[in-house]
Amino acid sequence: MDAVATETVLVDYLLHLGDNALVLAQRNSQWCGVGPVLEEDLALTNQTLDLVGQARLLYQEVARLQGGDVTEDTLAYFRDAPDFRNYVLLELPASLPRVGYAQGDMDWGVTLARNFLYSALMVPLWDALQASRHEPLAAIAAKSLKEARYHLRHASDWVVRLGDGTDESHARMQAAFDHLMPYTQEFWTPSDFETAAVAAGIGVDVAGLRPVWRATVEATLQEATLRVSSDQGYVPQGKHGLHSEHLGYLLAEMQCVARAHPGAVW
Amino acid sequence: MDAVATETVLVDYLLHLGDNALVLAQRNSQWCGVGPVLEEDLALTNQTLDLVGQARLLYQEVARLQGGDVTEDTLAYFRDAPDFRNYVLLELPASLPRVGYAQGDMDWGVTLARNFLYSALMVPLWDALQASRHEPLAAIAAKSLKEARYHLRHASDWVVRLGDGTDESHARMQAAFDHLMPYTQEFWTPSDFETAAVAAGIGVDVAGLRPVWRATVEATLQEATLRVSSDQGYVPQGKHGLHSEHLGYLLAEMQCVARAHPGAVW
Amino acid sequence: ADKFEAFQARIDADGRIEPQDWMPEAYRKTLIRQISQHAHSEVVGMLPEGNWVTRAPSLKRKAILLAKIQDEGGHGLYLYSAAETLGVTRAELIEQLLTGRAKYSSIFNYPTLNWADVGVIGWLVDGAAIMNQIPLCRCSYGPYARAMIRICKEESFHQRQGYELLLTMMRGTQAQRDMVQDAVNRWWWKCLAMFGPPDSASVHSEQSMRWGIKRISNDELRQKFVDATVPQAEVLGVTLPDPKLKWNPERGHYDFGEIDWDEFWQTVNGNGPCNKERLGTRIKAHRDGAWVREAALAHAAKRRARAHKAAA
Amino acid sequence: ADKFEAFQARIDADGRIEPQDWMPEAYRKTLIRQISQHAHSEVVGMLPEGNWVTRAPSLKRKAILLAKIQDEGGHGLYLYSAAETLGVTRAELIEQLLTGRAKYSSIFNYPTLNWADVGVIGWLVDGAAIMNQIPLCRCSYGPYARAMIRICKEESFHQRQGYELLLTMMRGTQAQRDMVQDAVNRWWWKCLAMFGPPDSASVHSEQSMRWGIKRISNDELRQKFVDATVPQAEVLGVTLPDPKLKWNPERGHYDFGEIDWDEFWQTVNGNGPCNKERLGTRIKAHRDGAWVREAALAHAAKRRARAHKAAA
Repeated sequence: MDAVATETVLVDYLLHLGDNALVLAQRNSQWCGVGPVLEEDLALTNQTLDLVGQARLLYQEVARLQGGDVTEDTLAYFRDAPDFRNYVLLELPASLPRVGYAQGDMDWGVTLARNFLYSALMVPLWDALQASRHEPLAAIAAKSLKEARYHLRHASDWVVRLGDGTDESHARMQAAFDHLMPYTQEFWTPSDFETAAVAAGIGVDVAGLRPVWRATVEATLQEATLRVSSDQGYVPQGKHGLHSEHLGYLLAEMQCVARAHPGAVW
Repeated sequence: MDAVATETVLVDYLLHLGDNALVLAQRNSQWCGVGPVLEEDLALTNQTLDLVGQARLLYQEVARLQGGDVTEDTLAYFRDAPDFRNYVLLELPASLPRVGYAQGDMDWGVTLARNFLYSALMVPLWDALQASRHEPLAAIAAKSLKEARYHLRHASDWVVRLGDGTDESHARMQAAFDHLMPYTQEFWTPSDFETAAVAAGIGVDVAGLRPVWRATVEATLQEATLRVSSDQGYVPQGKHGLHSEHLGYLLAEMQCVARAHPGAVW
Repeated sequence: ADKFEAFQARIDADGRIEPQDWMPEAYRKTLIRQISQHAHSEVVGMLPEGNWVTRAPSLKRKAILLAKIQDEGGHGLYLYSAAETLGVTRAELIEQLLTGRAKYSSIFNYPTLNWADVGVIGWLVDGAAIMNQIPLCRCSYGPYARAMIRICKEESFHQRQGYELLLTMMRGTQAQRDMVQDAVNRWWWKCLAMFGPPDSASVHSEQSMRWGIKRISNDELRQKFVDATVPQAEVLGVTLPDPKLKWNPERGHYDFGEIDWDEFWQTVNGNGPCNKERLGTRIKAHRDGAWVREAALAHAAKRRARAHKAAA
Repeated sequence: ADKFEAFQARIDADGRIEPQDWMPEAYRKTLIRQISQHAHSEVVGMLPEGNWVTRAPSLKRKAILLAKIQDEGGHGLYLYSAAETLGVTRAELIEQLLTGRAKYSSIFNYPTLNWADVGVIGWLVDGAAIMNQIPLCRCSYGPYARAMIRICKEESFHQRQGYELLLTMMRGTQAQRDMVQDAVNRWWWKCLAMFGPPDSASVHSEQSMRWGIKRISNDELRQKFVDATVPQAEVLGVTLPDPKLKWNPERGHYDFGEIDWDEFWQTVNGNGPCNKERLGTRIKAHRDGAWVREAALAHAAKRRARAHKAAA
C-alpha cells in the first residue's frame, strides 16, 4: 500500500472507532439526570465521559492526519449519517425494536445489555490495538483499555443483577438480548478498511476476537440465568455507512446547534 | 399607525396564526402510522393536512408582504425558536409533564384534549376573523373556519368518549386536562401585536372570545363527566417568543434536512 | 361438483364472484390471505414514509407526503373491508399480523435513509406495486377487483408525485442528486424482487391463474416494469445499479442481471434490516392504543344502555 | 436545659455538632429540611443542564457539561448522606420530593432555552449558589459543613467554566453574543431572587443565625453577589437587565432595582414555567426505574441466601 492508501485506511479505521464511541456516548447521555438511581446516573455519565474522551482523541488524530480545516468538531458535527462508520448496534434507541419516529420510554435493560455486548468486544480489541503499528492509536488504546475494563465490569454486574433479579427483570433482560444480539454480527464481518488496516499492522482482526467475546458473553449470561440469544439474521452494515433509520434523528439533535452557527467557536 | 407599523403588526399576527398551525401539525403528525386505530390515524392525518395548509396560506401572505427572498419555507425552516410565535400549549409533547430530553410514550388523551382546547378557540376566532379588514386574512379565515369546525367536532367526540369511557380513560383524560388547562391562559393575555391588530381592524380581541370558549369547554367536559381543571398558574408567553424547552427539539427535527441544504429547491 | 363447475365457468367467462355467491373454501382462503396481506402492506407501508413526515424539507412536500400516507391508510381500510366480505373480522386479521402469522410486503422491511427515499418509493415501489395490481382490477372476486380499481388510480398519482419529487431534486444541487442516486441504488433491486420469485420457482401461481386471481406471471410483470422504468431513469438522469441492464433488440425488451434471491428470502423470512422494527412498532401502537379502543367500546355501550333506558 | 446550654455554648464557641452529639429536635428538623432541600436541588438541577447534553455544540463543551452534571449528582449524594446522619433515609427524602412535600431551589423551575444558558447557569446561578453556600462551610453541623467545603470548591470551578464559556461566545459571532445577552436577560433577576426574600420579610433566619446554620443575611449576600458580578458582566460585555443598576459611592455598593417577589413566590409555590416538568420527570424516572431497583434488591437477597447456604 502506498502512503495515501494507508492514510485513507487509517482515517477510516480511526473514524470507525471514534464514531462508535461518540454514538454510544450520545445514546447513553440521554440517561443523564433520569437514571433509575442516582449512583447509576453518575456511573453511566462517567462512562459517557470516557466515550466522549475516546472519540475526541481518535478524531483529533484524524484531524492531524487530514490537516486543513478538519477538527474533532467538524468530524463530529458536520458529517452526515452515511459518513458515520459506527456499528448500528450503538445507534439504536434504548428500547425494544421500534421505528425512529415512534417515540417511547427508554429501557435501562437495553442500555446495559448493549454496554455489555460492546465493552466485551472493546476490552480485547483495545488490548490488541496497543500493539498497533500506528503509535498514536496504540497510545489511545492503552488509555481506552482501562476505561473499557471498567465499563465491562459495570455492565456485567448489571446483567447478572437484572438477569438473576426478579421475574420481570429477567424477562426484560432476555428480551433486550434477543433484540440486540443479532446486531453483534456486524463485529465479525470485516469491512475493506478493517482488512487493510490489519494487513498494514494498524488494526486488529476483530473476527479473531470472537471466541474470547463469546466466552465472556456465555459466562456472564449463564451467571445471569439468561439464555444466549440467537445472533442470526440480518447483518448490519453501519461501518460501511449503511445505517438504521435511527441515526438520522440522533445526528439531527446532536448537530443542530453547531450547524445553526457554521464556523462559530464554542 | 403608519403603513410600516401596520405591516409589522400584520406580519406578527399572521406568523402567530401560522406558527400555531404548523407547530400543532408537527406534533400531531407524530401519530401518522401509529395511531390507536386506523380510522383515527387517518382522521388525525387529515387534520394535520388542514393545519399545514393553513400555515402555508398564512406564511405565503407574510412572504407576499415582506417580499425579497422570503417564502413559506424560509419562514418555516429558517427561523429559530425565539422567532416562533405559537402558543406554548401546541409545542408540548403528547405526554404528561416531562422535560424535553426525557423520552417517553405518546398519549392519545393528551393529543385529543389539546386539539379540543385549541379548536374550541379557533372556531370562534376564525369566525370573527372573517371580518378582518385585511382581506387575504379574511379569506383564509373563511376556509380555516370550516376545517376548525370539523376538528372541534372530532376532538369533542373523543373527549366525551374517553372521559365517559372506562375508569382508566376517564383518569387519563382528567390528567390530560389538568396538565394542559393552565397553558390556555396564554390565549387571553394579548400581546402588543394582537392589541395593535385589533385596533387596526385586522385582528380579533381574543379575550372577548373567552366566554364562548369557556361555555364550549364546560359543556363538553360535563358531557364527558370530567371536572373542569384549574387554569391558574404560570402564564406561558410563546407568542412573545418565550417558549418551553420542547420547541427547540421539535424545530431541530423539523428543520434538519432543509438546513443541511440551504438554498435547495424541493 | 356442479357448484364447482358453475363457479369455474363464471370465472372463465370473466364474470365476478360476489360475497353471497358460493365459492370453494380454498378460493376463499387464498383470497383472504392475499387481500389481508395486501391490507397489512398498506398499513405497515405507512411506517417507512412516516419516517420522513416530521423532516420533510418543504411544506408543500410535507403536505403531499401526509396525503399520500393517508391514502395508503385508506387503501388498508378498503382492503380490510374487502377481506371482511369473505367472513373474517379486521381484528382477526390484525391479530395475525401482530403475531407474525400473516405477512406483508417485504419491501417495507428496508429503511428509508434520506429524503429522496420518499420519491423513490413513489416512483419505483409504487410503480412496481401498480404493475402488480393493475391485473387485479380484473380479479374474479368482485369486492377485491373494485377496491383495486380505486387503489390503482391513487397509486398512479403517487407514482407521478414521487417521480416529480426526484426530478426536482435532480435539477437541484449536487448533494440532492447524490441523495437520489443513493436512494435508487438501495431500492432498485428490492423493487425487482417485489414481483416475487421467478415463474420457474413460483408455487401459488398456477391455481391463482385458474381462479382468475392472478393473470400475469411474475417474470412477465417484472419485465414490463423494467421496460417501463429504464427510459424514466434516463430522463431523470440516474443510473440504475445493474451493469447487465441493456436493451435487447431481439427480445424487444431490456435484459437485466440476477436478483439476489437469497437476500430476498432472508427478508421475507424475518431477517431484513427492519422487520422487527416495523412489527415492533405496529405491536407497540396496538398496545398503546388498547385503552383508547376499550374506552370507545365502553362509551358506546353506555350510550346504548342510556338510549334503551330512555326508550323504555 | 443543661444539654441545651452546652449545645448552644458549643455553637457560640464556633465548635461543630456531630451526629452522635445531643441536639434539639428543632435543630435536627431544620437541618434535615435544609440539607435535603439542598440535595434535591442538586438532583433536580441536573435537568435544566441535562437538556443541552445531547446538543452541546462542541465535544469539549459536551465533556465539560457532562462532568459538571456528574458533579452535581455527586453533591446530591454527599448531601443525602449528610442528611442521613440525622436519622432519615434517602428513600424517605426522595418520597418527600416526589410527593411535593419537600422543596428544591426554585431557580431550576425556569427553562434553559439556548446553549448560552449553560454558561449563564455556571456563571450566575452557581455564582449565587456559592455566595449562599460559602458561609455554610462554617455551619455548626459538622457533616453538612464538611460536605459544603467540598461542594463549594467544585462549584467555584463550575462558575469559572461557565464564565469562560460565555467569554468564548462573546468573542464569536453576533448570533452567539445575542444568545448570551438573551440568556443573561432571562436569568439575572431569577438569580437575585435566589438569596431569598428581603431580611425584612424573612421568617426562618433569626433562629438559624442563632444555631449557626445561617451566618449572613439574605440581603447582605445579595448585595455581595451584585457587587461581585457587575464588574464581571462588564468584562464579558453583556448588559445586566436593570436600568437602576448603578454604583453608589456613598454606600460603596451597587444599587439595584426591585425584584418581582410576586413572580418569585408564584414559582416557589408551584406555578413557575417548569415546576411540573421537573417534578414530572423525576417522578417518571423514579417509576421507570422501579423494576431496576427491585431487581437489584432481589438479586442481593439471592446472593445473601446463597452465601448463607454455602456457609451452613
